Amino acid sequence: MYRSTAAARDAVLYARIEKDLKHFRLDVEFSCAPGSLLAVVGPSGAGKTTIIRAIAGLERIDGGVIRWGGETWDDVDAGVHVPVRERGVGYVFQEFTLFPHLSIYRNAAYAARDGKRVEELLRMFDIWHIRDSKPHRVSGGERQRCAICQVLARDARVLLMDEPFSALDAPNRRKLGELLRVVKRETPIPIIHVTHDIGEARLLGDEILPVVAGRVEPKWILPFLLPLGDLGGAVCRRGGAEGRPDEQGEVELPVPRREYCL
Amino acid sequence: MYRSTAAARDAVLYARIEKDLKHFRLDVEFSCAPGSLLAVVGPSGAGKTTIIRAIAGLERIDGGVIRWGGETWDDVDAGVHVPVRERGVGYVFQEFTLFPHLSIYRNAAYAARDGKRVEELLRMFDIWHIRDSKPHRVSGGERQRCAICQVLARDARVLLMDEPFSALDAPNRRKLGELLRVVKRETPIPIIHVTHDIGEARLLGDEILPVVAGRVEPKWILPFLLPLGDLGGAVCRRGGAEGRPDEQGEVELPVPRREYCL
Amino acid sequence: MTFRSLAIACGFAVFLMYGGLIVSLLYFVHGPSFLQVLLSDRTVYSLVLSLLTASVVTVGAVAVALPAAYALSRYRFPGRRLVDAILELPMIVSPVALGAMILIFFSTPAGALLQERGGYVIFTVYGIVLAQFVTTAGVATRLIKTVFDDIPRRYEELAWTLGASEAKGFLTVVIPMGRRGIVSAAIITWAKALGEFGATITVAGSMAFHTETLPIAIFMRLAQADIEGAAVLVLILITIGLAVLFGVRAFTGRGAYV
Amino acid sequence: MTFRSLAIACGFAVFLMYGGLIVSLLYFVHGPSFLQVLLSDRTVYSLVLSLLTASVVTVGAVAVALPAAYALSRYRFPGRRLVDAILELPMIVSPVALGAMILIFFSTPAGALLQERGGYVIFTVYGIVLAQFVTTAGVATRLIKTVFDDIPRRYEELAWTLGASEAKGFLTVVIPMGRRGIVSAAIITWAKALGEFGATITVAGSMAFHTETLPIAIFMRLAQADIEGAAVLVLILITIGLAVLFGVRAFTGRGAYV
Amino acid sequence: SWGAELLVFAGAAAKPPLEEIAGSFTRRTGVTVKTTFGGSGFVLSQMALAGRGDVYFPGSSDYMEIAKARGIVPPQTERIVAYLVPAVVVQKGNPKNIKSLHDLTRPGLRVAIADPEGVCVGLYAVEIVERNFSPEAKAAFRRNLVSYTDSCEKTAAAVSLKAVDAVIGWEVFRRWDPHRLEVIPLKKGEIARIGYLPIGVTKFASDRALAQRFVDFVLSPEGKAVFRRHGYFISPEEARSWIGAPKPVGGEYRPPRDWIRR
Ligand SMILES: Nc1ncnc2c1ncn2[C@@H]1O[C@H](COP(=O)(O)OP(=O)(O)OP(=O)(O)O)[C@@H](O)[C@H]1O
Ligand SMILES: Nc1ncnc2c1ncn2[C@@H]1O[C@H](COP(=O)(O)OP(=O)(O)OP(=O)(O)O)[C@@H](O)[C@H]1O
Ligand SMILES: [Mg+2]
Ligand SMILES: [Mg+2]
Repeated sequence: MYRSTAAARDAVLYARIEKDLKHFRLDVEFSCAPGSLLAVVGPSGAGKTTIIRAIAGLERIDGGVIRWGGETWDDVDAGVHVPVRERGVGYVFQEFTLFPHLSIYRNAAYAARDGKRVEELLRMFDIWHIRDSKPHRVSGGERQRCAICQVLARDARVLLMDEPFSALDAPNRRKLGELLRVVKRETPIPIIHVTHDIGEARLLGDEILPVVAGRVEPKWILPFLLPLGDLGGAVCRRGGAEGRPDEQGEVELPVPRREYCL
Repeated sequence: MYRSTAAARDAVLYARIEKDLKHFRLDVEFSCAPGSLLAVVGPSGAGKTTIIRAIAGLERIDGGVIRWGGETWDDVDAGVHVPVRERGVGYVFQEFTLFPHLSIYRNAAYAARDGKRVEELLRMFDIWHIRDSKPHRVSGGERQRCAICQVLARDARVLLMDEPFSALDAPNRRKLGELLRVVKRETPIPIIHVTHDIGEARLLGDEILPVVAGRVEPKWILPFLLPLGDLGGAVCRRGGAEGRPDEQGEVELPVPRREYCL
Repeated sequence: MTFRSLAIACGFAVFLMYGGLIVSLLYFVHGPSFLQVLLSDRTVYSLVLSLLTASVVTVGAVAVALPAAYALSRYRFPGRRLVDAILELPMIVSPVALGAMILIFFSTPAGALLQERGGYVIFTVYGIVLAQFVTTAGVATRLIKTVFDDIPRRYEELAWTLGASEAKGFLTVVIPMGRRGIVSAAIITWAKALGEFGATITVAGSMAFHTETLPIAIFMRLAQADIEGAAVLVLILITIGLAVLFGVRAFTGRGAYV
Repeated sequence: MTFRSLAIACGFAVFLMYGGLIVSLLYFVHGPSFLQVLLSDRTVYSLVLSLLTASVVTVGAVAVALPAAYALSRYRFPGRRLVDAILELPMIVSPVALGAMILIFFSTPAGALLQERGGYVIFTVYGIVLAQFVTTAGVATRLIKTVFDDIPRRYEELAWTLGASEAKGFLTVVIPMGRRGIVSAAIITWAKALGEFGATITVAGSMAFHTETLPIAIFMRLAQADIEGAAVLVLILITIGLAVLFGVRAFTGRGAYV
Repeated sequence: SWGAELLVFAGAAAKPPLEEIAGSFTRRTGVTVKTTFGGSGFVLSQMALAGRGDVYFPGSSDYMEIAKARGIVPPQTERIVAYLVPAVVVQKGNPKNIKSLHDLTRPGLRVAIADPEGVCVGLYAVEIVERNFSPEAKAAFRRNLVSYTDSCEKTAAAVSLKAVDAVIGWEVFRRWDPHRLEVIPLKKGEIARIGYLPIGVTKFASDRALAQRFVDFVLSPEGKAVFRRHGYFISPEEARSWIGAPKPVGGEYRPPRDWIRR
C-alpha cells in the first residue's frame, strides 16, 4: 500500500547528533531499522524536534554523523551535508504546516505520484469533503490530518512524525495507528515518531528512545512502565526529570496515575 | 491567586450560537456558571473552535445570542456585537499563537498588571530560563506553556482554552490541571475548555458539552463513559459519530480500548 | 475620535490630496478639447507607445527581480550587502541624472563598443525601454525582496522535505505565496515606467511619432506653456493608468489567506 | 547551472548595471574638481537642504501612511477602493507634470485662498517639502499597505483578546511586526524624496542658497552643459545617499523572526 | 532619398514653429526630421554625451556660444533665425496694475526671473535691473524676487499659473499663452539689447550637406513666415521698430557676482 523505492528496503538509519541548544547540548545516538518504529519520547523542551529536524537536514548539526543505508547524509568531520530534498524523508511538522495558498487536496497531492492514493488517504481520514478548502478555513485536526496525508502520499525513505496525534480525536488516532502498522509491514522504512506521551510511545513504538534535556535517559521512563494504578514516587539520578534542563541531581519523578496526569 | 474584577463573580455565561459552516450549520446552546468548567468535547471538525471564537467575539454569529451576566455580547436580532476587547475574555488559541516579535517574557506579560504574577507562572511552567528567547526559537510545548501563562496572567472575565494540552507533557498537564482548580476556587469565572479527548473532558469538566457536526449530541459520549476495558460496539442515532458531518443514520461508534484508541 | 475613524481619516486625507489635484485639472479643461486631443493621431501614438514600453519593461524588470530578490533574501554570498545597498540608486539619483549617466556610459569606450556591436540604443525606442528598465529594476528587486523576507522559511522547508528542488520550491511555494506582494511590486514598476519622463527624454529624446511617450508629450505641452493641452494629456494618462491598475488589482487581489 | 547560481547571477546583473553606471561617471571626474565642488558653500547648502527636506518629508509621509495603510488594509468603509486606486497616481504622473498640477491647484480660487490664508508655498522651501510629500505619500501608503496585508490577522485577534484596543494592537503588534517592511518603505520614501527633482523645481524654483536641492543643482549643471560638474554632484549624491541608507539598514535590518 | 534622417536638438520654446517647418521639409524632401526639444543647455549636454545630432537650435545665443567654444558647432555654420525683445509679463487683465519696470519694486509684489546662470532670458533680466535701478530700487526688487525659474517656458508658466505677479521675460511670451498673459513693454531706454535665436550644423552631422539644407530651409522665406506667424521678429528692423529705438543684437554680458553665488 505504501510505496517506496526498492533500494530503500534494507536501509538502516543511524544517527549520532550533537548540537548546542540554548541551555544544553543535545547529544544522542540511535539507529532505526527498516520497518521499525522508533518512538522518541521525552518532556517538553528535551530536544525531540531538534533531532528529527537534523535527520531531515533542516538543521545543521555541530557534531556527529547521520547515515542512511550506504549514504552519509551528515558528517561534521568530513564536512558532508546532503540537502534536504535528496534525503527523501517524509516529515510531519509539529505545527502541521500546510501550504496556505493550496487547497487541502492540492496540499496532500503536492508530492504524490498517484492521485488515487491521495483520494484514498483523504477519504480514510475523513477530509475528502473539505478537499477544496484552503487550510485557514478548516479546523486544527483537519489540518493535521491533511499534513499526515501529504507525507503518506509520497515515496519516503524515512518517515519522521513530530507529535502527529496532537490535534487528532480518538477515531483518527486509531486510523493513523493502523496505517502505520500497514506501512511497517508493506514498505519497511525506518519510522521515527516523536511524542511527549509515554502511552503513545508504548503503544506504537518497536523501540523507545527517551530523551531528557538533550541526552538519552532510559531511567526516565521507568516509572511509566509500571502497571497503571496508584504508585508511590520513584527516584532517578541525572538530568532534570520534568524537562528542567538546568536542574541536576536527585529529583522526584512525576508519577502518572492515569495516562492523563492531572 | 488568579484575580478578576469584583463584578465578574456572579456572572453566568449563556450562549445560543448559530453559524453556517462549510458543510453544516453550527447550532448549540449552553451556559456556564462562574467557577464551573465546561468541557466542550467532540470529534475533529465538529465546530468546537468556532464556538469559542464566537464567544471571544472573533467570529460573527449568524443567529442567537451570547450573554455574560447582565451584558449582552452578541444578539443577532438586535444587531448587537460587542468588540473583542470589551468582553475581557482570556483565550488560549489552538495554535498557541504568540507574538513573534516579543520574547517569551514579554509575551506572557503583554496583558499582565503584575510582573510578580508573570514570573510566578513562568517559573511554575518551567519556562523562566527561556524567558528572553523569541517564540520561533523555543519548542512547541514551551510555546504552548507561554500562551497559557499569557492568558492566566491577565484579569479575564471568562476563560476560553482551545486544546491547551495538545503539546504538553504529563507534568505540565498536571500543573495546568491543578492551576485550573485553583482558579475555579479562588476567582470563580466561567471556564470553557475545548478538547477532542473524552478522558481530558471527564477529568476536568464540571459539565461536558458533546458537540458533533455542529449539534449537541449527548449520546456520542455514552460509550466513552463506560468503564475502561474491552467493550462491544454501541449504536447511536443522528450525526456522524466519527466527525463525518455528512453521514446520517446508524453508525458504529468508535469504542476506545484505552484512552489511546490505536 | 476612535482609532478607527482616525485611520480612515488619514486614508481620505491622502485621497483628498490627489483627488484635489485631479479636480483642479478639470478647472482648465473644456469638454471638446479633451476629445480632440484624445483622438489625435499623435496622442494615440504616444499612448500606445507608453503602454507598450511600460508593459515590456515591467515584464523584464520583474523577471530579473524575482530571482535576484530571492538570492538576496535567502542566500548568503560574498558581495550580497553590496548588491543590496545599490538597489535604491535609481531612486536617489533623479531620472534626468540617471539618463545622463546612461548617456555617459555609452560615451565611454566600453559603452561605445557595446553600441557598435549591438546596435544603437540612444535616441531610439530601445532607449525608452532601457531608460525605464534602469529606473525601475532596482526598486522592483527591493520591493520583491521585502516580500520574500516576510515569507516564513518553514514553507520552503516543507517543500524540500516533500522532495521539491530549490527551483520547484521557488516556483510553487515562494512565488504563489508572495503573489500579492509581487503583483503590488509589478504594479508600482508599471506605474513608474508609465510615468517615467526624465531618463526617457534624456536617453531617447522627444521625437514626435518616434520616441514621444505620454509623459514626454505632457512635458512638451508644458514647455510651450500650453497648460490646457497638458492638463488634458495628464487626465488621459491618469484615467488610463489608474483604470488599468484598478483592473489588474481587481483581478489579482482576491484570495488572501491570512 | 543550478537555480541558486542563476538567482545569484541575476542579483549581480542588477548590481553590474548600476555599478557600471557609477564607474562610467568616474571616467568624467578628476580628483581635485571633486573636492572643490564638494567643499563649496553652495554644494554644502544644497546637500543639507536635500537631506533635511527628504528626512522631514519621510517622517511626515510615513506618519500619514501608517494609519492610512492600516485603514485600507483592515477596514471596509465606503470609498475604500477609490482611495486605494489613487495611490499610484504620483507614480503614473511624472514629477514635472505633478509639479504642474500643484501649481495649477494653487492657481484655482480654492488654492489661491489657501495660500492667502496659510502663507505662500510656491517658490519657497515649503514648496520643496510639499512637492516631495505629494510625490511620495501615495507610494509610501501603498508600500505599507502591502506590509500590513501580509501580517496575519490572528496576532491582532490575540492582542484584542488580551484586552488591547485597536490603537494598542496597531502600535504594539502591527507596527513592530511589520517593522522591517515599514523601514523598507521609509527608505524608499526617503530615497525618492532625496532624488526628487521634477516636481520640486516646478513648485519651488531653482534659486541657489534658497531652493536649490542637490538634484536641482545637478540639473542646472547639465542645463549649463557642465557635464563634469554634474558628474561630480551625482557622485556626491550617490555616495551620501547610499551611505545613509546602508547605515539605516544595518541598524534596523536585524532581528527577523520567520 | 528614402531612409535619410536628421536629428535636430532644439530649445523647447521654439517647438511649435520648428515642428511646422520640419513637417514641410519632410513633405518636400522625404527626409525624416526627428526633433528633440528641451532646455537649450540640456539638449546640448545630451548631444555632447551621445555624440549625435545634426542641427542645434538653442533658445538663446549664449548656448550657441558654449557650443561654439566646445567645438560642437563650427562657428561658420551659425545663422540667426529670429529676434527677441525683453519685456515685463503680467497676468491677463493686469490685476496688480503694473505699468512699468519700476512698478516691480513696489512692496508686496511677487516677481520672478529666469535663472541668470543657466537661462539666457534671466541674464537679460539681470542686465535690465542692473542698468535701470538705483541700489535702493535694486534692493526692493530683490526683496520681491521670489525665485529663479529654470527655463524660458517656466518663466512664462509662472505667470500663467499665477505663481507670481510678474516676470521679466520675452515679448513673445504673450503669443505662447494669449489667454493668461499680458505684456507691459519696456521703455526704449530700459532695453539693453535684442536677443536672438541662432541655429547651426554640428560637428556630429554625418551628412553636412543635408543638415545645411535644413538650416537653409528654416531661413528661407517660407520658414521665416512660419516664425512670424508665431509672433517672432524675423529681422532686427522689426524688433527695433517695435522698441522704437536702435539696439545692438546679442553680445556678451556678465552679471555681477551677487546674482550668482557659487
Ligand atoms: N473560516 C471558515 N469558514 C468556513 N468553514 C470553516 C471555517 N473554519 C472552519 N470551518 C469548518 O467548520 C468546521 C468546524 O471547524 P472548527 O475549527 O470549529 O472544528 P473543531 O471542532 O475545532 O475541530 P478540531 O478539533 O479539528 O480543531 C470544520 O468542518 C471546518 O472545515
Ligand atoms: N532555534 C533554536 N535555537 C536555540 N535553541 C532552540 C532553538 N529551538 C529550540 N531551542 C531550544 O532547544 C530545546 C529543545 O527544543 P525542541 O524544539 O527540540 O524541544 P522538543 O523536545 O521538541 O519539545 P516540545 O515537546 O515542547 O516540542 C528547548 O529548550 C528550546 O528552547
Ligand atoms: Mg517539539
Ligand atoms: Mg479546533
